[in-house]
Amino acid sequence: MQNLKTVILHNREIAPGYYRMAILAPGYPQTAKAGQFVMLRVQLQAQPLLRRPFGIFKTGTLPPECSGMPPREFVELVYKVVGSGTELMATLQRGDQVELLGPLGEGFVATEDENPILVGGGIGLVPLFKLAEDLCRQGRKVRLLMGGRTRDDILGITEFERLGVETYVSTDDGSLGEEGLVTAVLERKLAKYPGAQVYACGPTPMLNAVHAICATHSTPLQVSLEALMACGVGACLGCVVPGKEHREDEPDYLCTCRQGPVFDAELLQWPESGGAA
Amino acid sequence: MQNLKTVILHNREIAPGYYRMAILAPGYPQTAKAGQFVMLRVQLQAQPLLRRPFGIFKTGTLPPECSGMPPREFVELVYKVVGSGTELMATLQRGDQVELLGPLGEGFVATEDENPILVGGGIGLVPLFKLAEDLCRQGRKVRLLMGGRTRDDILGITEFERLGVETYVSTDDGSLGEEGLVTAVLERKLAKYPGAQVYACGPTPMLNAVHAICATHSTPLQVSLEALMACGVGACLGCVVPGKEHREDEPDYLCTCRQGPVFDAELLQWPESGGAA
Amino acid sequence: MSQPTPSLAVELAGLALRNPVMPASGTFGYGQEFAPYLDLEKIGAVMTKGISLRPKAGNPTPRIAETSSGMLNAIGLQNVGIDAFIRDKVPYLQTLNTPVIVNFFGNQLHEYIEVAEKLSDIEAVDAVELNISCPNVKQGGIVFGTEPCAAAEVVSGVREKLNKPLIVKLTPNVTDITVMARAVEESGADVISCVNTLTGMAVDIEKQCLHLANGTGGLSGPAIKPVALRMVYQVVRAVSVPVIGIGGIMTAKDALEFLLVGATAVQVGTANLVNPGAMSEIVDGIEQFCRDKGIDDINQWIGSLQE
Amino acid sequence: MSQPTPSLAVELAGLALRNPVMPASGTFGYGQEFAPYLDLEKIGAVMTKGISLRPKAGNPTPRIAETSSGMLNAIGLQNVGIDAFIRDKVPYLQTLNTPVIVNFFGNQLHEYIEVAEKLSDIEAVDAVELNISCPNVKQGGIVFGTEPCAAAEVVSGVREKLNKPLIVKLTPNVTDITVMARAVEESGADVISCVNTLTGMAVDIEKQCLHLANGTGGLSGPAIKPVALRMVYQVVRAVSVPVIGIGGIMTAKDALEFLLVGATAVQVGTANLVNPGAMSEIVDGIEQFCRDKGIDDINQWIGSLQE
Ligand SMILES: Cc1cc2nc3c(=O)[nH]c(=O)nc-3n(C[C@H](O)[C@H](O)[C@H](O)COP(=O)(O)OP(=O)(O)OC[C@H]3O[C@@H](n4cnc5c(N)ncnc54)[C@H](O)[C@@H]3O)c2cc1C
Ligand SMILES: Cc1cc2nc3c(=O)[nH]c(=O)nc-3n(C[C@H](O)[C@H](O)[C@H](O)COP(=O)(O)OP(=O)(O)OC[C@H]3O[C@@H](n4cnc5c(N)ncnc54)[C@H](O)[C@@H]3O)c2cc1C
Ligand SMILES: Cc1cc2nc3c(=O)[nH]c(=O)nc-3n(C[C@H](O)[C@H](O)[C@H](O)COP(=O)(O)O)c2cc1C
Ligand SMILES: Cc1cc2nc3c(=O)[nH]c(=O)nc-3n(C[C@H](O)[C@H](O)[C@H](O)COP(=O)(O)O)c2cc1C
Ligand code: FES
Ligand code: FES
Repeated sequence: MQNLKTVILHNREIAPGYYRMAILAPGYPQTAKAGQFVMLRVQLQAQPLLRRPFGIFKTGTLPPECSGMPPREFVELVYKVVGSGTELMATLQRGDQVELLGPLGEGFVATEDENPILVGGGIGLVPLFKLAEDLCRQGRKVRLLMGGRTRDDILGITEFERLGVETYVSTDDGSLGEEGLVTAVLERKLAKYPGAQVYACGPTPMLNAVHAICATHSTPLQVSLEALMACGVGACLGCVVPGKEHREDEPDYLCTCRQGPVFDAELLQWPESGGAA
Repeated sequence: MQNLKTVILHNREIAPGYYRMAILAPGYPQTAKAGQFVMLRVQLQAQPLLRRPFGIFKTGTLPPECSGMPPREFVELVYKVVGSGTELMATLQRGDQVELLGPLGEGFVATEDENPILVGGGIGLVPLFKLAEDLCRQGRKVRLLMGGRTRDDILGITEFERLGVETYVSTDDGSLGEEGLVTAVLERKLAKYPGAQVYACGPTPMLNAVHAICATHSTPLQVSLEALMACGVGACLGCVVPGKEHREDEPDYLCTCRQGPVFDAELLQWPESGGAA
Repeated sequence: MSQPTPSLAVELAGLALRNPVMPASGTFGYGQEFAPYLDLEKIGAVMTKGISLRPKAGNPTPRIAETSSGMLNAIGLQNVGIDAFIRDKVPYLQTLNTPVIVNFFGNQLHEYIEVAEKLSDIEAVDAVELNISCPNVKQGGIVFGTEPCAAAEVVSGVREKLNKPLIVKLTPNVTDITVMARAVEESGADVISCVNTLTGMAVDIEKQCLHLANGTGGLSGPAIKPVALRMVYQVVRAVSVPVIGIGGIMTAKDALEFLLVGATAVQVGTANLVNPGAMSEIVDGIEQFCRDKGIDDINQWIGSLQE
Repeated sequence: MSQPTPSLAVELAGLALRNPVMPASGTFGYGQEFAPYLDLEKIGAVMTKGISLRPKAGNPTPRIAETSSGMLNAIGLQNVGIDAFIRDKVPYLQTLNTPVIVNFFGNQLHEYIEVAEKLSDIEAVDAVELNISCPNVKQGGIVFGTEPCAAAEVVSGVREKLNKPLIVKLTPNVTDITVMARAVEESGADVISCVNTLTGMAVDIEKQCLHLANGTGGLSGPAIKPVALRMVYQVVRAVSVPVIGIGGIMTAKDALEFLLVGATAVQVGTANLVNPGAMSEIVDGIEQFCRDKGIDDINQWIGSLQE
């Protein structure tokens, strides 16, 4: 957990509107956990004012650029251009300066389950990569259900497969994999592996659907949430989400940036019980 | 007088803290007059909000980049880095986009005088180049008195000399030319060419001194003024300067951006008469 | 797939505008200054610099300072005075096929009324905008626009002498803008425009002095948009006359935000100084937005906020 | 050429600070959150999130929106309540070798007073800051901080029960801040801090709704600096108690501006959210400035504006 003034190593478009950016980040390979995130200050001027949160996609080490120099540790992000901050990010180049705060928050907790199921939608696939890496390293048989509107939203499929992950793709328009929702595949997998640990990250409607299925099957679920964040360190309370016991007069808000972004689904309020994750 | 969305052709440091920037500017070679200026929008984002005014240094035409394309007309600026806007300008590169409003204002009026004297201090030398070009082309014998704190502030001396201008340099620290003020040289020249037309541009104390000398010698003077400007087109009245007849109850403010930046010294209030140029 | 051109026409107290975009006073000179950059017949109305009974010198310089996403101005309402305005500026304005609105002010009640009378006589003037953000000389310098009674007095005085639509422009430097809005509505405003500038200051730590010769200045530009938007939202809900939204509008998106919370029209100020073609781009942007969203009349968008 | 380290120490109503830089309430959690990024013994004081008598849920989300050079927040004063604060947060705070200031608020007079009593008993609390920018439930929701009488009543009620320096924090959403400043000074404020956030709004034209679940929010950040600076300038001249300047301070230069117009100390808010090390950089920057200018005591700079 540190604030680094650092530089970009590379930044390139990997699919229409999706970019992959590597940032020099000493210490990250040792400390960053799957599911954690960073707050990126895109430029050192006033606009945009606030940092932007991004899940950690990968960490790693590059050989030194010149002999005698130390090897270069880096963190990689994958982002989708949606507004002013990410538009600006897309223009950045190798050597440009950024400020990187992190690794932040609580990540995924790898449980003992032998047949974990990962469910990711669109940009929600990002934090699952590091989790898949960890689980594969521990010898688990990892299934990844990937969902998106169209084939362009299915990111990094070869990289996941290279880890040994079994992937199942669904797209709304059928342009890749099955036509339909990722949740249909989840139903089938849970029927086959009852009680499997599910890890999910993606848009809220997807998470709600995943939660409903897991609740029906009484299977454990960890979800990674998104929220508007200002500080990322638990100071502003901008990013809260109502906890299971939350009531107006007995508030039980959870900070997405500190107690999350990954939560055990049991700790949250879900649509059926009156709130929204 | 137009607002161009255009691009930078080159931008390089020519002396410590001084830059020279060429901007693609169709029409400028035909229309821009010596002493006129442009309002440059340094970047198309919100910061800095306001455009910055810069005197026109040169205009010209480059050969087409590829055959079949039209030749490229450009305007050149020379600027000193003093604050946020010029700092940002210094980072711009060939191909970067800017917005250029101009040519604006009233420039120098070349009079019939055969022995014109130009007086420029620091960045105030910029608008005198085009004037010197015009006067030389008309066959006048041009003397240019160049002043600055140190040798780094004496810009473009070879370019002026290539036009055939006779240059006289004074620096405060004697690091180039005479040690002392440009006004000492002016006194000598006016003794030699009584009644010569003087054209001056530079910091306010220099202009005040130049005006005092010219008034004593009853010689005509045109000065180019600086003012904080928001619009550059006479709309905001931010850039006004008190005219000769200005009084609180009978305001006679002149707009630096529209009626200037070059004024006949006679039209202005000068320190001796109670105001300040 | 060719779609009909959406209608952008709006109406302000009987005054028909071809679209809801007009300049904010003091950022557009007397109109003519912008003719080289902007088709004056493309915007909804032309708005003049504030006029007073006598010529006004305004403040000493420096008069402007840039701030984060904003600017301070302390022009001090410099203007040629109503007589020179009629003589020198009206002849050009009356050639335009666009409604002309004249902004005016005074330091005393009778000044406001005298200017209103003179403006009543000018056919080329289609409506007037009353700037009540000025110090009330008689009441020891308190600002007309921050005191409901003083404001009401000016508005009803002017209303009596005026034969045209009366727009009253509110200052944001008040505790509760709805109090002021109701006061001017009750005393005869046909339209309310808000907001004027927020009072601010800038200092120079190098010279150890205030940036503006006048000390304080009016803050405008994108920095104030959230405050302006909030006030327009409040005023729209407090009165039944139409409201013109002003404050930090730089793009079509900004203008659409003000219209969405219920403004019938918008004024563009600082943006004109940054980009003299701004209003033209804003009109085009609004039209494009309507096309994209299938809105065929801008009045469907105005006030359509889901709450 | 080695220069002595300039003294940055200032005093606020008997409270000695090692330098004039402290966090603004609500942007620094309860202090501990920032310990990984910032040496809490480098800043002048620690300031807590606003505390109330009972735990407070705050507003629904979304609670934040970014604006040009600013942000809107509608956290709604979520906090753990005074009892949990004493139990869970004070043990950490009392280990710090830096003065601790606790910000608090209520919706009714008695709530303010009860919290003040509890705070009086805590030795680790060196001073308190009273936030009067809250709706007064009893008086039908008008904001304490916009009504001189209501404000005076709260301040004198709290003053009576309190055995520590009392800082009163003013809202900028008023017509004349000097009226409020004098009212709170007369009723017992030892120090005045200003300003809190400007009320603003943001709308989303795609979703056709307000950005914040609460509708309005408080605008902070560089956008408001000119307004804050003006108000601090005015308040410094209207009262004789020390003033803490707040609003849009991101850099040492910003802090020096507030000190120059007469603030004895400054609070840094939004900047902490953008850069958790901001205050450390600001302290360093002020020290460097003093060195460069040959200022050996920051008190020479405070209020040294040339007018
Ligand atoms: C813990 C966490 C991890 C994230 N990881 C990734 C990631 O790996 N890759 C990726 O592309 N995006 C990720 N996001 C979302 C990313 O932060 C936003 O897309 C980004 O901040 C948008 O910035 P902008 O300036 O481009 O858009 P803005 O102009 O700020 O907004 C554009 C749109 O994006 C929405 N948005 C803005 N900020 C957020 C936010 N913090 N969370 C959700 N929606 C937002 C806005 O509501 C608006 O609809 C993550 C968010 C969180 C909270
Ligand atoms: C008609 C005209 C022609 C000019 N021609 C040139 C030129 O050819 N080359 C050149 O380098 N500069 C020129 N200037 C000055 C130039 O406009 C300013 O240096 C520039 O705007 C500073 O911008 P900034 O953002 O870097 O500085 P800021 O951060 O805005 O200010 C830094 C300092 O510069 C001063 N300053 C800011 N704007 C102006 C301004 N408009 N005029 C004078 N001082 C200002 C400020 O008061 C401050 O002290 C000209 C100005 C005018 C009015
Ligand atoms: C340079 C300048 C001059 C102004 N002069 C006037 C004026 O004469 N009368 C008036 O009512 N408002 C005046 N205003 C206020 C604007 O009309 C407008 O209310 C304000 O700038 C907010 O809008 P904006 O953020 O779009 O600029 C002036 C503003 C600026 C920037
Ligand atoms: C997220 C957030 C929460 C805040 N919470 C409080 C609070 O609990 N009590 C309070 O008095 N002020 C609160 N404020 C206001 C700040 O203390 C400060 O007055 C304001 O943000 C202006 O300073 P800035 O521009 O440096 O942020 C809050 C501000 C922000 C941005
Ligand atoms: S983003 Fe500030 S508390 Fe979570
Ligand atoms: S800069 Fe606006 S009138 Fe001259």
